[in-house]
Amino acid sequence: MKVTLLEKAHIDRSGCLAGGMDAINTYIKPNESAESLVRWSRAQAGGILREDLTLSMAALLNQAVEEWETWGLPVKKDEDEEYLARGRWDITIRGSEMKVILAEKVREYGCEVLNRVVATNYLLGGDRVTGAMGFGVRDGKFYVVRAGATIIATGGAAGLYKPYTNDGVDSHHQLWYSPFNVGTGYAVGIRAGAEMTSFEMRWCAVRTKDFNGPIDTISVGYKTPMINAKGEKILSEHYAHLGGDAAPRYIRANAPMEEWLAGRGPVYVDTRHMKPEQVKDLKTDYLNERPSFVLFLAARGQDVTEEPIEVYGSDPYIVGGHTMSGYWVDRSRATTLPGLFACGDVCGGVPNKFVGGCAAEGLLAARGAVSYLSSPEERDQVDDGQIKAEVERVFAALLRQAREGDGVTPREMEERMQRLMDEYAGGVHQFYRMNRERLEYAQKHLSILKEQTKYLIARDLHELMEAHEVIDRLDVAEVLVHHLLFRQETRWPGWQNRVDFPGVDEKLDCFVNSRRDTGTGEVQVFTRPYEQIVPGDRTKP
Amino acid sequence: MPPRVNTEKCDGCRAQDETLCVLICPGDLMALDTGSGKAYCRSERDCWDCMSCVKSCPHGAIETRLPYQLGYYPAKLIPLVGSNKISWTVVDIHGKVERFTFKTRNDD
Amino acid sequence: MPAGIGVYLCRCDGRINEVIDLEGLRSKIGKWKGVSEVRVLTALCRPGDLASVVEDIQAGRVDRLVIGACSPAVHQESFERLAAEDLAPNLLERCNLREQCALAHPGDPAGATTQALALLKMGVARLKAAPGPVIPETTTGNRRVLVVGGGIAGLAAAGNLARGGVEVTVVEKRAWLGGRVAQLHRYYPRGCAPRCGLAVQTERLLQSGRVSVHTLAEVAGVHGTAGNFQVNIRQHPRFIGQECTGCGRCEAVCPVVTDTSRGLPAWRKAVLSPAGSVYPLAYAIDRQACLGPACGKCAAVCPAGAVCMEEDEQSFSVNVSAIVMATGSALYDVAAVENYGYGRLPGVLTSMDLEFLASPDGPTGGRLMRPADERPARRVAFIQCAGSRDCKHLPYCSAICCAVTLKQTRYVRDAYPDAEVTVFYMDMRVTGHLEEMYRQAMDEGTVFIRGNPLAVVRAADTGDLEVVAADSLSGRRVLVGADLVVLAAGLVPEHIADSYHLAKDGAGFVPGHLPCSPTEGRRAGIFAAGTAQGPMDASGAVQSGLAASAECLALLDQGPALVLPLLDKTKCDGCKRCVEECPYGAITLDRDGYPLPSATGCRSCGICQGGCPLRCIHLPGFSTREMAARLAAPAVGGEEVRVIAFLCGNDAYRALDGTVYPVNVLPVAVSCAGAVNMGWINDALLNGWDGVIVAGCRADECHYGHGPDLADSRVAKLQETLRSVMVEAERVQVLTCGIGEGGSLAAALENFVRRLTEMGPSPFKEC
Amino acid sequence: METNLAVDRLCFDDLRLLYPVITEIAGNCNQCGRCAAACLAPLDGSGPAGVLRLLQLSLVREALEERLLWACIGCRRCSDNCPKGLDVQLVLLRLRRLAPCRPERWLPAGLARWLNLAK
Repeated sequence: MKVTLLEKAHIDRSGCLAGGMDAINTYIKPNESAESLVRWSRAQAGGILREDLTLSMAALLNQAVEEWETWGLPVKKDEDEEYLARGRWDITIRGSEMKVILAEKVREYGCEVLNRVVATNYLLGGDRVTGAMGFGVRDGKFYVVRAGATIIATGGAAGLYKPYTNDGVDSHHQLWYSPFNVGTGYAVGIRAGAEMTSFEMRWCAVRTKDFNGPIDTISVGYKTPMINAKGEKILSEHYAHLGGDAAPRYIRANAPMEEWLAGRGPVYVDTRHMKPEQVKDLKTDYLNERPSFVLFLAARGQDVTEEPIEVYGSDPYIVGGHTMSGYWVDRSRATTLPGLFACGDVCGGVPNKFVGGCAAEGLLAARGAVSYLSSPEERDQVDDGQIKAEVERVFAALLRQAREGDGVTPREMEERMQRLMDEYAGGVHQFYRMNRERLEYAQKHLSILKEQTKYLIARDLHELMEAHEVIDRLDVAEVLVHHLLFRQETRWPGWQNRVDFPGVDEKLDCFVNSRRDTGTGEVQVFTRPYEQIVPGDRTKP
Repeated sequence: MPPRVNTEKCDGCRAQDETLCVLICPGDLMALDTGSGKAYCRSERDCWDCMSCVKSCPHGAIETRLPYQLGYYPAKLIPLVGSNKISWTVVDIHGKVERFTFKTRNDD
Repeated sequence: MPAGIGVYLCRCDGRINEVIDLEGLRSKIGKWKGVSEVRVLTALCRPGDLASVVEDIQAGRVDRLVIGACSPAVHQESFERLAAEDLAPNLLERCNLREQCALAHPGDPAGATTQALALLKMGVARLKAAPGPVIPETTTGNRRVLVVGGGIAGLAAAGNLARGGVEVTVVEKRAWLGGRVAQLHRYYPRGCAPRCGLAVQTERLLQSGRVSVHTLAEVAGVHGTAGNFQVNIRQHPRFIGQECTGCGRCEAVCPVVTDTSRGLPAWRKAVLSPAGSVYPLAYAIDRQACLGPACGKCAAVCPAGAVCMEEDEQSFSVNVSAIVMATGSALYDVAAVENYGYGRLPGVLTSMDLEFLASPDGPTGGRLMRPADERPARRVAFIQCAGSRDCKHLPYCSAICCAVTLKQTRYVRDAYPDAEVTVFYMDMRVTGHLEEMYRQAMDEGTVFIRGNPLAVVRAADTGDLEVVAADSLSGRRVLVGADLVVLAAGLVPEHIADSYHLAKDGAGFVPGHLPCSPTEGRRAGIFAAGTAQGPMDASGAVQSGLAASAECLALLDQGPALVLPLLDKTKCDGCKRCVEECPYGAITLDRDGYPLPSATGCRSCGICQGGCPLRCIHLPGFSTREMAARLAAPAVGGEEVRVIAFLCGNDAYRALDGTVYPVNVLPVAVSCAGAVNMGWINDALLNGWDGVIVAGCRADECHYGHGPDLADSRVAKLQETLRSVMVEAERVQVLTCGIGEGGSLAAALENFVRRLTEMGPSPFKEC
Repeated sequence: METNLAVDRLCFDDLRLLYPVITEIAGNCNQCGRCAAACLAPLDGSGPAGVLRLLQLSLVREALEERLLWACIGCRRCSDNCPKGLDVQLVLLRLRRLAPCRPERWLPAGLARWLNLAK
């Protein structure tokens, strides 16, 4: 079987693992089970997730990691050679070379890798996905890849909202999530009319202030409580009723905001009790995941045993590996478009899958795709019309630069979109808060921006890529705002906070899905019921 | 500002069409100046500080600097990359030196 | 019990075990994982002991071999051959327990034993990490060779190759074979006419039936590597076909007379005669001079109807395994030495002009006369070093001019026994048996004046030529009148296109790597011969032609090639750096963009391995895993200073044999200093080694051109990085060492260790 | 006179101190003799090459007594024709400076003392 991999960057270091990874946060230890994982994850997600998908993923979680270890990925062990536990579901790895190790296998298994090729749309035969189209950032060629089955795994969407560090020339991309993951996977699905789920369940997280680095490393790994300016342990003192330190992630995400609003900011994770060797381990963990955080501490001249690490909310992301925004799929990870399978951050319904879960889903999607190939299907011809149209769409910005020499640069449009979303669709500067009127304002201006994309100009292939990044983000943002408008309640305070509907509405105890009409281009939003498989109180772990 | 290329040490990977940093950067931000035959960052504002270029450079010619508005001068974080180990040396703004060496790969 | 690593320790009749506790080592090594056999034998190189090793291999007890005995510089015929026949070269590890342990530390048995243990550990670890057997590739090239240039050197090479059963293509840019020599009246030492010598060479060529000769042809382009060169050849028209019988009527009727030399009256016709040369015996037409079809006299008289003015240039290409560059040389244009008036004063000739003048085929039918008034030329003055050894012209000595002049004085004497012959010289440089010619000339009364003349002038009254000089021996000024003044002009190489990527000297010759490989132009498969290498006489040219042909034969018949670099495709990103770095241009890219070393082109220098930023191309035994294992093997923690020394196997490693050097140093032999990958050094440092030495040949002695320079520049950058991470840069050093300088190398290591002891343990140790 | 004696005492190495340029040129001459042929000074003898030869042999005094020093008309033909591109004439001019009997007049005081030329 021939497998072709389209990669926007280079598979050795692309995406959010570019810097590495320090932990697998979904490893099922002997005393745990798929069911207990569902219960925990369900509670973390406020009681809503696809239990069927979570269970099928759980079955493969450990297999992936254990295989990676045989490929050379170092996993921390305890004295009796067991994986060293870090949190309930977490084990520590030395993953600074993680993607490099995986990439070597990809090449070893003879997969055809097309690095530096940006996928821009699916190739469609009727309603079936029969491959993908894109352009080369290096060679400027237009690529048409025909495939019997297609798997989408491009990761989530960063850069929809303005990060709070975006006030200096060099810190525009101080994000937690990779700024190069722009939600292309969602966008191509939206444009092809795939059904999407739970975009309103945004991922906002407590991150180290300014650097926007991950803190589970600290809080999970080293039991460091979140405290406010008054020195109070926020979660245990203000959120005991919601589980205290074990409170769901959206509560934890919301907490710092509440503290600031209540005048008790800034907020810290208290590292002052840590022992020197713990600090060394902590920094080693960071060096495996986001090395530059260690540089950040050095640049602040900060000794964390004397000065706690300040934390704050990140800008919101759409990332199905943490929350559950993404394609609506079945157990085989088949999307609503025949021939298309989704896994990882683009695949919806399974929150808290993280790296391990994404890998497990990769296996599932691959199996789904293979079985789809074997099932007899008529292979209809691709009409060259769509290819011609796509070529025009893809290179439009270059042509405009050449012909008109004037227009809107991708950067200008990106900044407009990011400020719009930040201020009117509940960005970090608005403490994640939003209401109907502001969302409608955002909607109005997003449609103007989408109209304006025809004025985009690109002076080179890199800018052409940037142009498509903003185009894709606009498509994601549009659907996102529809979802946010639709859920007239506040189910996940940190993630989706409707000040005009502060409470939970039991009628909305379901999935909010959407589909963009490929004809009219208008987004229909609807609901799908919840199916509980694992018994028990869905809000309790 | 993030990736700083030391043009003394950079040899543009012998000015081949694609240097290793150009090849690896997840944001397609590194480029080769065909005039000088040296690598440079085309848009420092867009760097994620993932340090892939720093690790990939065979001559250690690239250094990551945080934007000044986030962190002060002259902190340094410099790797020495081995085949299955890596060592990071970090120097903070007070000149305090810390070194971290760990495995990046099991030698099977 | 499954096959494993066999470790064989040699007592060397006591020389080793009187210092090193081999039994102690044996018991330790016996416990190591992966080791299936440990034996201590009395003299491994003796048939008996050697047989027991083979026995273990054949019995399947041993599939990898560690020989702890003498230096790998000796007894290759025993161990390397054994490995090649019964295992594979990459599965043998020789630990140098004799020269570099026992003999090096006679006073320190404990130290020597520890060092021996460490060396064996590294060897075993390397073999554990080694892949399966790597069988050297055999040559795949065809048995065809291209000889560029049909001069006497090219003919010698071509003839020898043809007799060696090789298909030879000879490309000659002039209309006939024979080159410069064919234009000579006579050549020394015998003083015979070159035609017979050329005839002999050409005979050998044509009789073999394996040679295709293309005159009036030149090379348009060369692609590929040794073993598989694609050569495009441009064939210029001759305008006279094979039918030509050489009757010469065409030349007789040709109305055009062209001058071929500024020193002689014009005498050549537009129809060029094959006179002097031996093949092909056919005329050719010089279209620049020819009046074209409009005239057509030649066509009219040709009985064979061979004249055809409508031929066009053609081109074709040949596929060959090797190329002999015998492109020859030209005379320096002495008109540039204005004082001597060449081209300005009639009667001032070059030595080449004199050959024409003396030759029966020349302008005067061989009569030596003054071009101006055709009076006999009885007074002839020779000026040596006309433009040679002169910073404004040719800085070098052309080596042959002295002998040529001595030869030419005979021409004058033969014509006029009473001739007055004067030779102005700086130094007479006639070596070996040629001295005889010098003595003879003096006997015959030739006057030798030591003094480089200032100028040649025309006497105001008589209008005769006069040479203005001073005899530096007597201090007398001299003014010598002459009918002919012959300028001994030096040789300059014919231009060799840079597209050949040959290593040329300042003058543009391809001197080769002297003395080891004189015909090598640093591009595998292309060998220089004759005056393309540098000034030399006919005898020398024939010798170098034969040498070049021998190199070709060796290349075609080499059977198993030297070990080729291996490629890890899962790591390689096709950055092409190895292609850039390879000194022999032996690496090309395959269809998928991966480097592809040519079996015949590669010299196994490992410079690609040294340069690879991803450490994915390497010689067998030097993969990243093997080297990492080697470096991780010995315990290097603690206070004890430990140094790893990568030593060039050509010089430094052999030089260290038998010298007394610190036990803290563990030598590893590498193919060349340029083959040391900086990644290894990083690995060494990260594994806690306190210091790293890279030792190579002295620059310009490197067998692979510029290995030490590469090591220098690479290490300089690494040192810079070390400084930036607050580690003493001196912990990594490059040393140079000739084969005879083991003592100073040992001393340098001594200092290095002392310096490191002062520095204290490596900062990477504590982590 | 002691100053003459002093000049007698000068050897090639002293010259190297006084006029490195002289010893440089003398050291590089390979005695081809073209300068002699070029020389317009109304003298026989081996011309500038002869003077250089004396210097090569460290016969400084003899060199200083060469008539050519004063016969040289400064035509520079020796320098212009030297195949090794040496400025031969410069040697003659410099030697002229050394020749007079009272070198302490033009020698740097310290150097004169070092060569114990001065009283």
